[in-house]
Amino acid sequence: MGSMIDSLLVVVLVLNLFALGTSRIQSVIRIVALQGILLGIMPLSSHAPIDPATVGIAFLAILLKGMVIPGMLSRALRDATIKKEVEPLIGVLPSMILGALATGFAMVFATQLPLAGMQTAHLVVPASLSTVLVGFILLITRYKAITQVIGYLVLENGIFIFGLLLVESMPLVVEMGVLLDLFVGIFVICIIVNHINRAFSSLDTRQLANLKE
Amino acid sequence: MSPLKLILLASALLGASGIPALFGKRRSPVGQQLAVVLLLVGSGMGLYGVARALVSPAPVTMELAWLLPVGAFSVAVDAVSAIFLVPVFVLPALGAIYGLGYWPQRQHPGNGRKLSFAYGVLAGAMALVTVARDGILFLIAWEVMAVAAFFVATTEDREPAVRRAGWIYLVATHVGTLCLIALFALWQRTTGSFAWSPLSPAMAGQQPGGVTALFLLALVGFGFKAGIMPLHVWLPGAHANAPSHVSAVMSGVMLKMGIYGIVRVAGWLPVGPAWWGGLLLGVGALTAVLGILFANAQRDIKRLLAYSSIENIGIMILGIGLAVLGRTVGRADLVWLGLAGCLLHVWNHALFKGLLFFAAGAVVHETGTRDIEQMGGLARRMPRTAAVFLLGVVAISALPPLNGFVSEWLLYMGFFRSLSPVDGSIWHLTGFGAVALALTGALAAVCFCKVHGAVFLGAARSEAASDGHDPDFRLAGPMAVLAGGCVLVGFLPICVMPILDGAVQSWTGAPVAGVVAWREIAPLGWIPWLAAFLVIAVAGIVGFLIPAVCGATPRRTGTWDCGYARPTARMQYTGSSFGQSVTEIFAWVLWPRAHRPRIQALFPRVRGFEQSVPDVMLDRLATPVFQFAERILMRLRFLQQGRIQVYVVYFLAAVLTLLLLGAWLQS
Amino acid sequence: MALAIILFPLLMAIAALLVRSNRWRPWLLPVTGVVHATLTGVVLGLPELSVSSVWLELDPPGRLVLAIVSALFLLCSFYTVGYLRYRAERPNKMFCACLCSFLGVLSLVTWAHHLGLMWVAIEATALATAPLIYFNQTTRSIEATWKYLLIGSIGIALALLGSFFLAYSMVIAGLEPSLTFEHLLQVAPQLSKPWLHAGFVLLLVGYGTKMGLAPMHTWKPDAYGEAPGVVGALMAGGVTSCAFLAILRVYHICLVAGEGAYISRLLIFLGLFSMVVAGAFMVGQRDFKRMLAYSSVEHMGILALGLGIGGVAIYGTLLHLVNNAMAKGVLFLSAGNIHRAYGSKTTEVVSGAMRRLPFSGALFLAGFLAVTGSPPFGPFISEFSILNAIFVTGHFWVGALFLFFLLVVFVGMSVTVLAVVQGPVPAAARETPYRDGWLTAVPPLAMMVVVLLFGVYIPGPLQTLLADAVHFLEVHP
Amino acid sequence: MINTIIHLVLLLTMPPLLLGVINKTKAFVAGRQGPPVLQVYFDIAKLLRKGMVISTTTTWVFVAAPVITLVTVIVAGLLVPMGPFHAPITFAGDMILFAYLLGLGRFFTTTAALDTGSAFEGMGAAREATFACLSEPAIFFALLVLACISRSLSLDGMLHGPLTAVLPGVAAPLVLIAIGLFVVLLAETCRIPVDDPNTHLELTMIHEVMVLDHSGPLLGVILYGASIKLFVLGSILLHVILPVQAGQPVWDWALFVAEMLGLSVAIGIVESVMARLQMRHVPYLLIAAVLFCGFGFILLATVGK
Repeated sequence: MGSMIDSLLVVVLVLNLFALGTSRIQSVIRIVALQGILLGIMPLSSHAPIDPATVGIAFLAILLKGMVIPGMLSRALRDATIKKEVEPLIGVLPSMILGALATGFAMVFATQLPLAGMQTAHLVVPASLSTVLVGFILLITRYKAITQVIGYLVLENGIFIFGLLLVESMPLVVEMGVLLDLFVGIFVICIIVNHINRAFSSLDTRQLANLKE
Repeated sequence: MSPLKLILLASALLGASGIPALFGKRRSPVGQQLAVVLLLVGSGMGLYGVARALVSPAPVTMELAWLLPVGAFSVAVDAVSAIFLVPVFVLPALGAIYGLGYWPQRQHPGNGRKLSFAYGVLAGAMALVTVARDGILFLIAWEVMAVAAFFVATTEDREPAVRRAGWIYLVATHVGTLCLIALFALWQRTTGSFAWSPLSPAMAGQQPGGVTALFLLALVGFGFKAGIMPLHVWLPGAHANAPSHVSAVMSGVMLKMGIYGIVRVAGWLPVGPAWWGGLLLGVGALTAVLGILFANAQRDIKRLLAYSSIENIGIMILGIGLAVLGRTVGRADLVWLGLAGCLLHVWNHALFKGLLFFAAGAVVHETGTRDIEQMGGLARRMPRTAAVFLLGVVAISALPPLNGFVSEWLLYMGFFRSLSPVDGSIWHLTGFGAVALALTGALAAVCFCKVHGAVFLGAARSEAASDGHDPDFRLAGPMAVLAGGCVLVGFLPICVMPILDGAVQSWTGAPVAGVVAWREIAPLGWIPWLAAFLVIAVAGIVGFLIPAVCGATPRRTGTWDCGYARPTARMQYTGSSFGQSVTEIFAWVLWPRAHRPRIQALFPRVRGFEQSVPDVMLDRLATPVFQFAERILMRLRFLQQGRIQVYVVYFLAAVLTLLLLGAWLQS
Repeated sequence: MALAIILFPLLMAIAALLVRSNRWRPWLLPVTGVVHATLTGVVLGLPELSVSSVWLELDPPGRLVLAIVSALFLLCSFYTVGYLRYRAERPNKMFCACLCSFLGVLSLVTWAHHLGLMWVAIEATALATAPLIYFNQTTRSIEATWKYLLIGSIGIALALLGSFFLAYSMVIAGLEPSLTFEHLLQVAPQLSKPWLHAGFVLLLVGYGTKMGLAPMHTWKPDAYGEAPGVVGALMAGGVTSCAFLAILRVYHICLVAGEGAYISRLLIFLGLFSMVVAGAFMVGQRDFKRMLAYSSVEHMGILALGLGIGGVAIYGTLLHLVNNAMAKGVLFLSAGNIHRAYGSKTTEVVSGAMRRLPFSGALFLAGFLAVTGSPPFGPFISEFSILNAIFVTGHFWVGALFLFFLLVVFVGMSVTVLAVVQGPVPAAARETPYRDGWLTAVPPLAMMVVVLLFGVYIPGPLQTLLADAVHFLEVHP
Repeated sequence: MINTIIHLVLLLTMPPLLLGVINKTKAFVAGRQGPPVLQVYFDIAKLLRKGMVISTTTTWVFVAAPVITLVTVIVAGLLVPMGPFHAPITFAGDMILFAYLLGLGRFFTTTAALDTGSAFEGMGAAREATFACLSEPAIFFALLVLACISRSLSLDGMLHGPLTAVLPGVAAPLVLIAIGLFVVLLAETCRIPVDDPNTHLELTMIHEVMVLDHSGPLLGVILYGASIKLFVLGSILLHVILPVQAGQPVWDWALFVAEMLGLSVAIGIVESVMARLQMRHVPYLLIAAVLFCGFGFILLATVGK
């Protein structure tokens, strides 16, 4: 089944690059939602006997990563009367190149780390690391609060991918990880973003730079 | 009650003396009077304990049950501690009496209570410092002393000048404390315990480098408090801006705690290489000469006295250097003379510097200024103050027949004796010590002739100085006591010699090689006769001979001013110009800041010439360095510049750095 | 018992949400504090109560931190009542509720005996504290909250990844997968080293973010600066201690795994780096609350350094944990009072606090002396024993740097603090309503007394707590 | 005993004669007849009989100072041996007392000058005190050299050191300190080229200007004290430059008196052939003296080891 996961992971990596490459926030949100759904499928495809814990994880992941949070993001986007472009710190192409480089780095780094014997899918570690890095790139190179949240979600997705390695052994931990995403996600998005929007009548984090030395 | 218990109780009384005042009314004098009473009782008790400790043969030790977090509450008093305890129990008490008249609560409702509280704490902490025998206890007492001194020195914290001086003091003393913290941490590493007691050569043998580190750390750490020359930056400002009785206590007693530390470490470390003594001698000579040079260039009377304290510290360091050197080459007589001279000078300086600060305070109190160029002619309005001040300046210039001469004479004897070499390597070195001492003495004479003349002699140079009168007993009493002390030690030094001898014997914990009889190396029997002869002869000639030979009573008239008809007070030679000629010769170390207007045109406007001598270390080195450092650090502010994106970059950087660092350190 | 200690505050939080009166609601906090403190006392008195389940167990380090948190909260709760009186115009429902739940989750951190559960608890503290920082609801406080949440979440995410790495290092070694600490400690030697190293780095960065180690400290000055003083006190004393506890546990695992050298170097490096960064930003710092934040960064650095030195330094480090919590409490509470009285927190406006507020001003000054490690206060003892350990273990250069950074910090801090407490009082500050009252002056005073006490005498119970913790952390084969 | 009495008699009576001899020498060189050799005695006697005029600004210090100066120089004179004979008072460390007694006298002279509040006297006092700062190190270097040579700790023993030199190679150091001490002598006793005792422009004076306001007996005392100072310093110098003895006490005394008169003739000649230095150049002269004595000491310290 490892080949199945690997192929899914390839899609995920491609989605990362798309996320970096798209300039409309709405479409970025869609991409992340799709990524979330894919992630949700993986645990089911990872190994033969399907136990309730795994199903739970998959269900939660698809629900949150694929629907709830993207939905809320779009709502926030609708409420916020802002330009719908991403406004990156650096252009679209450079950030894609950065993403590619990050992926390459992840591949190299992953080879340094030993893998478990029964490991069938070989892309998991590099994919998760590169997704994490792409999340960082989004966080660093985007100005809008919403896009930063998206970046954070991508980061979480990367971690979730790594969680696949542990699904069999300790599903509970993975569940908790997902669960916490829910908290933070909802909290950050609903409350703070709206407050920022109200207070600054914008979601541009460049206005959130008054506290400094 | 054992002497040690007495001393501890006394220190507790001193420390607590100011507490009642805290709860007093803003303007009620009761609290302050109560503080004075407590201080007097405590000091009396303490002095009694010290006397008992001095007569008791063995050093008294005590370990309290109460355990500190690390280390133990162990205290002891030996002759060395006793020597340093005496000023602690004398000067603060006198200063408190003086304070009744000088800083009455009624006139200073704002800060009087704070002052008398911190003043008491300062006194108590100093008493504890001298008896502490555990590293931690010592550090605690030390820092309490330092912080209390900060509070008394910044009594008038409304003035920016006072705040600045206070800050400089706080930073300087903290640097010193950090050095001491390092010292005791290393001490524990070397000895395996925090016991603050002689370091056995066996233990020290393991790390010879460690012992040198201990010595240098002690020199720097204690040197900051004592104010040895490159580290003195805090001293003039703090002394000048504090109330006068506080200045007296700080200069007369607190600086000596630094000397105490150096004496202790020098005695308790194993015998060191010769360069230790050489270093001490060099530092001492530098401190003494530069100190008095700067003093001579001041026009603020209290700054002047502060710089002269630096000079006297230098003289004490010279003594310690001689003793350390003597110990290295196994010359008991050098050890004796150097250490005895140093310790006696500790007492003497407490006596005459306290006296001078008290008198200066009385003058400042009357004239309302610290600038000696505003004074003049006060001797006729404040005759008694002028007389004791003159006595003080003669004593501090080390002129016979007063006490300053005795201690310096001991040091001279040491330097001259070191010329008859057992081991030829040390003798020319020490000879220069004698010359430095001579130069210092001559310069001190200039400096104090200047200050006494400018303040008390001639005619009043300003309105402020044209009235005023001798202070009442609260100010005069303490001065009289100290003056009496100067005369007593000066006329009958024999009395104090046995005490000094005991201190020298107990210096290293083990007797120095070849015990010496002080009567042979320091014959002082002639001093009383000489002093008596001088006094009687002068009194006789002035009192009888001159009136006898010239029948007519002298005519009084104006000063002969070389034919100029109407001399005014402004034409007098000012103190600054008196010191100027020395300042010019030594301009290459003093770097005076002069503002000389160029006089041009046929009828030039009125122009002023100004010259000031800023502290080289503080104003030309420390301050610029600090400002530079601050500018550099301000440049770094952009790291925290508000952009959350940048902060996220820091995360990546941190993770990568740590991974790479880990990998690198692994390989 | 554990459930009681953890759940009671949460219940009180719900109660706080239900109570109507803005005036009386704050009194729930002292109640919570007192009950929690009593329960804590019972637990500490009767250790057998402390084992309650596989996931929840109170080991000696946990006990220590629980004691710190409980005591700190108790004192702060009374202060909060006094503080909220001056902020009557603000609805404090959310504030009180979050404070209570904050206590609950902190207690959970100390009890959590499972890597994942501990992670959850620490994540929860972030959620509980965000509204507290946001209390003033100004644009500045929004910004602070936003930065706190985002940076904190990233840190937490990395910590999660680190935990996964750690877990995976078990999987690779083919061990029975369970993340409870004693299991980890048992199997530690077999763990796969590369994953362990990577995991440790990630956990260090992640929990270091909560703790406020440079360079992950960037949220701290903003959050501490904009939050009310009492929140600053609770975070600088409580959250940081819990984050340190987390790092301590990971450190313990690595120690047992025989990787002590690896991590101690990283810890020493991070510690010194935090100290120098803190010192650099304290120099010329005009905002005294931000200055306190940097001072907190410095002390986190000292803790990391002490942990890195290890061995004999552990005692001093744990003691410093206690002292730092108390001293920071004094500083933040008195700084809050000064802020109230002057309506500003920069030295351009504030001066003469000793005259305007004799109590708070004096406490602020004393707290400054204490926190900079001057004898005879507690931090001196802990820092001194750390330094002593540094010398004993022969890291002379580390010791020299340590002392030098302490000096830089002292110089920087002294300028600001003296400017605040000394000098004349501006006329504007005389009219402000704030006066030192029992509720606002006594809690910091009590903390000051504790700090002073720990400098000259360490009570038996604390001594045993420390000794147990040190013993617990000693490597057992 | 008898020597002590002679010592005292010489110390108290002979000094004014030296001034007379100096003046006579200068007159002779200048081709004048000059005042009688005993003129200074007459002056002192006359001054003692006169009345006093005292400035209203002064205090008791003004009156006491000259007397203190006189007493100190006399006591100092008792510590200095004359010729091969022993000083009346001698003990270990008296050389320091000697130096500081002169210092005490100087201190009170300058203080008295400041007491009058006159600009000129203040100026003179400043100069006197400043130059003393430079001559003091020179004196101590010389004392150190003598102490090394003689292995003695009393002035008496030190000054007899050159007679019974124990160390090899002491000649060069002795010459150096002899030069240095001669300069110090000129400076301390305010002779040309440092100061001109009978100049008439107050601005250029040192010693004379300090005592402008003293009159009658006080002035006499000052004059007398100054001459004794010259005598005492001179006898020290003689030990360094002419360490010879005749053997017979009588001849020794005669020799000493002769040497002393010869010294004053030498001073007189120096005064006649040299012009006085600019005031701001005087310090250089004294620093040169310090360097001479210092080199002497270093030479001895390094070579004599």
